[in-house]
Amino acid sequence: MAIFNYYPQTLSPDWPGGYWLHWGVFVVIILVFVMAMIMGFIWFERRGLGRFQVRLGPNRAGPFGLLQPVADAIKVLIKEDIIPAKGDKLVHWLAPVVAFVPALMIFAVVPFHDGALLADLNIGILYVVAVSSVGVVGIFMAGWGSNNKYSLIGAMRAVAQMVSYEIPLALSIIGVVLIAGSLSMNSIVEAQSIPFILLQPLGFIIYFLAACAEINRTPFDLLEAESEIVAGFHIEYSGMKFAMFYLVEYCEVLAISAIITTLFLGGWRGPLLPPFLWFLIKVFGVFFLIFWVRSTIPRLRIDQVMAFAWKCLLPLALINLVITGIEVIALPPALLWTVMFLNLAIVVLLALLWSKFFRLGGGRVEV
Amino acid sequence: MIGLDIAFWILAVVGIVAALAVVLLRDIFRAAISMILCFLTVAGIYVTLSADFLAAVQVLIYVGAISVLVILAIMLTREVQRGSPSNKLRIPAFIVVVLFLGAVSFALLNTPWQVSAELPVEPTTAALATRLFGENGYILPVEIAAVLLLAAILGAIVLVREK
Amino acid sequence: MAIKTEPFVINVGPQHPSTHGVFRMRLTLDGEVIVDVEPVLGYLHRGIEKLAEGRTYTQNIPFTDRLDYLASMSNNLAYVLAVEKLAGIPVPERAEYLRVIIAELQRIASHLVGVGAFLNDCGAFMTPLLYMFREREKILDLFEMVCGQRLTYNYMRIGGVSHDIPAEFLPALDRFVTTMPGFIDEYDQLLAENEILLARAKGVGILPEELAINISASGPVLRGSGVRWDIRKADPYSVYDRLEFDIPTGSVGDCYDRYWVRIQEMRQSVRIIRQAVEQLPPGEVRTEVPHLLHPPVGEAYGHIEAPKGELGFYLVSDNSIAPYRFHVRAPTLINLTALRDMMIGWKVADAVAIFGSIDICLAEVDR
Amino acid sequence: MTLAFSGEEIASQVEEHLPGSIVDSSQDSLVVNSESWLAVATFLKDTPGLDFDYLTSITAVDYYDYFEMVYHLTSLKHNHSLVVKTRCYEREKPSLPSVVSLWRGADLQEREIYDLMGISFDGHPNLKRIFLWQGFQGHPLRKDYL
Amino acid sequence: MSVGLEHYLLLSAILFSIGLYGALVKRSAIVILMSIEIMLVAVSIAMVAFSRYIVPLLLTGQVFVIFIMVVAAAEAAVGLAIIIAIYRSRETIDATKIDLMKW
Amino acid sequence: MKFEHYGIGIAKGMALTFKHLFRKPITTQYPEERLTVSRRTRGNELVWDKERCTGCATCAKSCPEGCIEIITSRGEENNYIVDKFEVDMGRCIFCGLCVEACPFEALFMGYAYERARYRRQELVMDKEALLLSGERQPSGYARPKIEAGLPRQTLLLDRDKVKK
Repeated sequence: MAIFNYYPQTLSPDWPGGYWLHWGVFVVIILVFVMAMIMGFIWFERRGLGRFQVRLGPNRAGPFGLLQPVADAIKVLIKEDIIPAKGDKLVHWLAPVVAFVPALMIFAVVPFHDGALLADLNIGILYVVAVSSVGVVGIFMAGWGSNNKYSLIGAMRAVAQMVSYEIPLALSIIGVVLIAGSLSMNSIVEAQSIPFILLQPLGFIIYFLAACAEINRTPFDLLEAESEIVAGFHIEYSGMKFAMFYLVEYCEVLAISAIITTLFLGGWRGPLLPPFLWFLIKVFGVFFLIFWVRSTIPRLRIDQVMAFAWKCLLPLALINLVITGIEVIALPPALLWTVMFLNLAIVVLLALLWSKFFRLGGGRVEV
Repeated sequence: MIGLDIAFWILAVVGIVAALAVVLLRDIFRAAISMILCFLTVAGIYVTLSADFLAAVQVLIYVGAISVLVILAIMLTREVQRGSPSNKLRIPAFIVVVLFLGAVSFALLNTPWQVSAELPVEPTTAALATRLFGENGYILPVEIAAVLLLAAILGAIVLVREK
Repeated sequence: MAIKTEPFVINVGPQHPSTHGVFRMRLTLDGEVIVDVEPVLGYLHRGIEKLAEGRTYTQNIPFTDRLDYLASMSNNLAYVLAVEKLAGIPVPERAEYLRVIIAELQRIASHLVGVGAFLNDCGAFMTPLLYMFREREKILDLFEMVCGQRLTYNYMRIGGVSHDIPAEFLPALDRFVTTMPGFIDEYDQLLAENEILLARAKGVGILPEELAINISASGPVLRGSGVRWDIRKADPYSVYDRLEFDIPTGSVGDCYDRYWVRIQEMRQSVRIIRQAVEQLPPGEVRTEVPHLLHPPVGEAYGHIEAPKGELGFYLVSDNSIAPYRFHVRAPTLINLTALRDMMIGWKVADAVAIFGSIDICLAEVDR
Repeated sequence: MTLAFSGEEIASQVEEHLPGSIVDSSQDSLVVNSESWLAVATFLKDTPGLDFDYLTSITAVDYYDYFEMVYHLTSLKHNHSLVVKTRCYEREKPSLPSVVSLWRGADLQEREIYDLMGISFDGHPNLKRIFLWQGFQGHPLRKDYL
Repeated sequence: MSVGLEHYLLLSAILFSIGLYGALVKRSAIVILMSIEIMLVAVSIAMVAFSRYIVPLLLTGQVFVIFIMVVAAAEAAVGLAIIIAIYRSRETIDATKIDLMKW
Repeated sequence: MKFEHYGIGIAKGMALTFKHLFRKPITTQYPEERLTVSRRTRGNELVWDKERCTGCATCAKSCPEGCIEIITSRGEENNYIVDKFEVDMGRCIFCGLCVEACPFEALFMGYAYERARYRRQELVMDKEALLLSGERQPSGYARPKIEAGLPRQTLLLDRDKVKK
């Protein structure tokens, strides 16, 4: 783990310069790590889904099917690369790249270990939110450049959904930031003497749901809803470009798992085991939760998704923000456990209240 | 500082080319994509200016929100088929712009700027917050900005709402 | 004031993950809202009605397997009932009971597929479908034991059934019948109370009672709209008049009601099978009929309550070995009449759910 | 048990109301004059006591000399049924009144008959081929096809 | 010559000019809006550059940029809403044809 | 989405799927594991007993698809000699009517189910290919005597032991 501790803790004022060599090495390490993790995730999800659905999942390629992602990758890469005749070729070609780069860039600020990150930006979490909001452009370019009606519907859904869910997402992060008193990811981890999921249960729920929507996971996977718009924005993609989108999907899941781990689950902190291992365990735990949800519940409709963001998550996020602000100012840090139970009680109360006031579906959609 | 210089030149050239593409491309969708590129390079420029918080906010607001809104509007109005034609004022406008640019360049190149030798504040986030909310800060404009945003949201909803 | 746009027409099908075959809907959309629906049929038209005019009455039984391949036994039953009515052939009592047992098993199997596919269309990622296929597999095992095939059974014969059941059938059936209610409870637990499913299905695609009657809907579609009409009760064939069961009916006629009716019908089918097994008499299973049947000149309409609705066979005989006219009253074709009324004003996602809730089988629609 | 009305039983009622509309009646069916078929259908659907509100099935049979349309009517209210037939002697351009206005369930079935038998239905809102493609030559279910 | 304040100001001026040209010349209202956004961004660059080179410790320019962003966001929301409203009633967003108020 | 159950519905569903995580998968890994098919299985071939066949062609008449082709010639003892007995398995729908119709129990459904071929012509079975032999086992469909000697069918009911 020496490599992770090589980097100095503070940044020079002229931070983009002076560390090119270190950056190069670290970027390669992150790339390799992300690719390996994505393969692990793909295998883990497919096997896990298989077990959820009383079947085995991939088990032929390699021991326990561990090489299945490799087989998939080879299969996908030797496919013909199709470009729609009337599509916008440049946009079609650029879209996977535009979608892929931000997903990868998020990892620059993820602390895998104490101080083990590419750049301990003092705006860390803001950087994450900002960068991940660029990904939607790639999806939109894919939908537009394909010149396909399904992909256009998928892209429209993507834009509406992602713009809406960014707001509760950011607001729920602010609660964490208020408690930690820093935007830097590493400082947030260091501030977590107890995981913030206990101090911010509502924030965690909101962040989890909004993040699921941001990365198009069930029940918010409307933009690639198979049963409705077939594959949504990447319907016309094949070969390498499709593989890029596939990677983006898992890269984003990995990123979101890592961020949830960092923000709410105490990051690399944990007893006994080495920090890096703790980080991995938590990331896999979050991912397990994500695909467990995927295996169980159906998909929402687009207007329900939007209403859920605006009518349910946004007010809850605001309430959470206000409550957290009051707690941070008014309550002394010694009362940590009191705050915890208070927050849990608030969550239960809000859940009961919202189930009374908030309803959607049931009625006819207004045209 | 050589790294910063290189970064500036790359970002400046890409930004100007992207901005030109916004104005000159016929395909509105591509123009919007170029606009996003332009905004991203501006975020990079902010980074070279030691304004990291602003850079992140620039990406978040301009790329994540405004550009996406613009693209959505492009979709909704289906203007893409018509392209992005110019009106009759092309040549007069060009002359005006060149004159304007010449005047401004002349002015700014011939002004003796009192460049401070101090290194900029970094990180800026806390300092910005102090400037905005601290004493002698801009708390009133912040409040007004909130009201402005509220008004804008309401206005947009009222304008777009279907009867 | 709506945005004046050129109509946005998308083709759902004939190759689409959720059209249950090769159905095609031309959806005219305004944004995501459906303005017009035009079903386009005929991609699977094989001219079975014409083919049957050239084959003997017995040879037509395998053809009926290919109508609704998810409920082949019911098709067999309806056809042989019509022929028996036409030629006046008595059926041994044991055969009648076997027919009822098999037909009810078939109803469970068909509803399992129907409900599973509907939930899949709602976006539940394969899990309910696979759980239901597991139970369907057990039924197919039983069918294989009885008649040697898993999909195209060709089991019913004019004047009985082709074989008596083997000795190990009844114990296996008993095991199935005792475990099945538990599995139905599991389906209920999985999704019946799921908020997302309720939001997606409740109040969606309402088919009012009067309209349901007027468009001649039948089966769960009709009963989901609250009409208590089941041919097993209204015009009992075989030995249904000796068995006790209830007709579950919906109240509103939305997708959820149709889903619920199917789940309840499975429970009732289990009940019917239990009683039929208790009452099963010994004896012959087949009346000897001539190899080449010459029914008297005349016509007969035999109908049963197939899993998907009223399946009728209208046969005209001219005293030759082949039917003069062989008409299938396909329930799902007629249920499709309501498609337009149910879909207009809903969103693309609802179109898929509504379509799934009708539970059609294209092989039967197109014939 | 669904009570299957015999044709004769209903024939007298219909004849009383719409004289001259019945061509023939037998134990199991009732044959109606094609001109007055729509009126008879309306009568069958709307008369209290008959209330044939459910059109089970429509079929056409090609008897070379004429096409016979067979309508299976059911009343869900009273649980009784009736078979009504009407004939069309024209072979080149056979045409009958559509019952879609009474029972919308006839919609797809009449389109099917139009497609496969070539009988056109007056008053059908959307009469075009349903299974076969536009421009298909001939009507496969006719006995003289192939 | 190392990059200094003038470079940033020049960049700002060029971007502003491009935006101005677009705003003057283009017919599509959306492209005009996009050009205006570019002009706003150009001004922001100037603000940040001034802040960086003249008062590095005060950050006044950056505070101003934040307000510019607020205004830009509000402007984009309302502007696009107006464009869509116009499109609904007139089925065009060609600025030369939206001339009902012209004498 | 009305939270009428406060999310309990979702929680119940998740609990159920979680429970399935510990159930035994029902998958059969086909080429390695094979299930015994039904004794009455109508496998995708026909088996023909040359000795018993009299060449009456009842099977050909009863076939709805007309895929059995029989050509016979008059033999010395006024019997039929089967010159050609050919079944196009590509057209056969495995309804079993021919087996049921055979008055001399000379035709059987096959017990095998792995007769996939790359070309349609290879599916046509002639006299030699149809012959009853050691590795071409007949199934018990419509032949109760054979049925009794065949192994018991594996049922998913037996494999899936989860009780409720």
